[in-house]
Amino acid sequence: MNIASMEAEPGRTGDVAQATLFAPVARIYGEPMAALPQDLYIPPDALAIMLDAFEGPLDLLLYLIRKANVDILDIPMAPLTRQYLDYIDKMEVSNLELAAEYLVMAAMLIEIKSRMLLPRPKLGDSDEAEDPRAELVRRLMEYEQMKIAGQNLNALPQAEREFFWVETLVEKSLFVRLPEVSVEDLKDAWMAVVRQAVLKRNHKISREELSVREHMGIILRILQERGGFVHFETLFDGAMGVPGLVVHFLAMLELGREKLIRITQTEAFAPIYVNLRGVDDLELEAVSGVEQEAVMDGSDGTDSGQENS
Amino acid sequence: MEPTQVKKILEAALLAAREPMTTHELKKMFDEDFSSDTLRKLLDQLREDWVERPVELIQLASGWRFRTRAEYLPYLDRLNPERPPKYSRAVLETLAIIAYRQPITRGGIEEIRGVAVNTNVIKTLEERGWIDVVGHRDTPGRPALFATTKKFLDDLGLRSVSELPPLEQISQTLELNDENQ
Amino acid sequence: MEPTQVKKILEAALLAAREPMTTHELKKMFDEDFSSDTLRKLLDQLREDWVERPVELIQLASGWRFRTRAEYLPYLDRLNPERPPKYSRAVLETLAIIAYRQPITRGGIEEIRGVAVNTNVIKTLEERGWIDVVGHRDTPGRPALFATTKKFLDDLGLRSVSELPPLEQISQTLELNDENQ
Repeated sequence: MNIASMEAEPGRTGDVAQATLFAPVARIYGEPMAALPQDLYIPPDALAIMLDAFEGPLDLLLYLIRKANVDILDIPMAPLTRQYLDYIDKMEVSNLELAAEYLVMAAMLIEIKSRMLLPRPKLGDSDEAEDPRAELVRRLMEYEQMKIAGQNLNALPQAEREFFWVETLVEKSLFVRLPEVSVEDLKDAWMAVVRQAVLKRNHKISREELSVREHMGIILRILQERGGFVHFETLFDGAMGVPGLVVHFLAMLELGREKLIRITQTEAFAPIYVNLRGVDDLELEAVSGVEQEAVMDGSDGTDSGQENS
Repeated sequence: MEPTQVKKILEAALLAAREPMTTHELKKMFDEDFSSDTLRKLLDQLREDWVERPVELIQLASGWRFRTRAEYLPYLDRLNPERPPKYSRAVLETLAIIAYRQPITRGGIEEIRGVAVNTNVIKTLEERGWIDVVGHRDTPGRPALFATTKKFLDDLGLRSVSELPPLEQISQTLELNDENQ
Repeated sequence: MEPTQVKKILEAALLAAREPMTTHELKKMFDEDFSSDTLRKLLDQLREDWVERPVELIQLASGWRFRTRAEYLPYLDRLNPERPPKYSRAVLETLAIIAYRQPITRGGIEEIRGVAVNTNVIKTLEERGWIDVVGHRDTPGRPALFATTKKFLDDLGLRSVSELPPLEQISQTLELNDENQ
């Protein structure tokens, strides 16, 4: 097969394929140019577009070779070089700025062509002689491989082109992050309080069983929930165990001492009732002026030891 | 087109949208000329379909959008943790005093801290569900008695108040610190 | 925590994610210490759950992410009349050379293409976040070595470079002609 004989007639199907390879389509003198011109006369305007169409000398060479449908491993150097140089000449005549690579390639083609005419030196011991075209063929094949790879990559589904990422709205304001407090923080805060109190020296920091304090809260909560007078016994739960019961009892006494509850027993061995000291008491006081209450309320709250026991 | 198919297209568009979408915009996807009413009905159905899911379809002023449900935000928050907010010293000290001296009145807290307790401090702790009023002291004004709640214990990982660092230990640490000074 | 609840949290996070998420990241949301295997299984189940839906959960180079299914593109396309820019042949060839021959210097790319590589070509790919400099060749001038990024793989829906379309064996004569005849 000879490139010179491959000056293809217009309308060949291969050109359609070429056209898709060499988009964009241009208009020259009002005529659409869907493919590269078949003959070697190319209008200067078209030449400029052609130069854009090719990605370099390798691309141009590949075009010539593939258009001629010749075996890339057995490139007919003479016609290929002639055609390539014709293109280059046309470009130069038109004063188009030609990338230096095109000229380098022209020199390379001429060199290969001339070496083809000379007897080839043997490679080492083998009978095979080095083909002057070998390097060019390797480069052409590698380039073509990458050219096709680029097209294949472009064919892959691409984000924001063939598919879109899902991204639902996250409204931060819907979630208020609450401060975290650790036991350590509490301890530090308490120490700061105590330190300050120590500095002021007007406070006695007693070493008190915390559990008594907790049980004071528990008792108050129960009394509040049930309301009114509550049987003393029902405030104790056997499940608390002996230490629990003792703490609970101490809490009850402490509540009495702090005048937060009232513990009453009308006579010996009669049921003991516990109730919150609250509004009712105040009302009661107002009506009947219970003496004891008045006395106790008037007291300074220090250990009197005489309160309801 | 089948309503199910229309709904799927709406779903795809809304899930991928970076901004809320108006019914006017959504209509552009279809050749058929849906009335805004029809579209609106389909969007309502779509919202129903998503009721059990972790994101919800909501209608905002500027259109429709899928939004992550609030209850999943705490998990998402862990992906890009911001520095957690902190309670002020006043809040922490008040909390400590209530924890260690419960039940206690506001006056009691003020006595220990030596300064007045801002109402907001108490409110903050009450709203957090960490303290509540367990009774009233039988003194003039009947001041409320505050105590820590079960939620407080749960949130701090305690089974009971007695699991708080014992005061004795604190006092010792304090004495030690004082000696070192 | 119930697996259904775990899956819902994963779903919420993945639907809201701005980037693909690794199992390592997803784990951060839970107090429980799931093995990567357990998580992986739940993610596979989640993917199954979404099979009939207009969006799909896929595994990419840098993790898991939801994306719209290809069949909804024609509809979604009508929402964005601005088509994303088409890359020139120079950009595509350069990208292919970097993808298949990475890491490679600009000189290496120029050798294969037979022409100088325009700075804009490299810039276009860098700005898309598809390539970056991974080192320098220890030769005079210490030229930069380019490689493709995870984002490149993510944006093409790939898990690794090995999932790139295999390079074609170059035929001795043009097959394109054969196909058209």
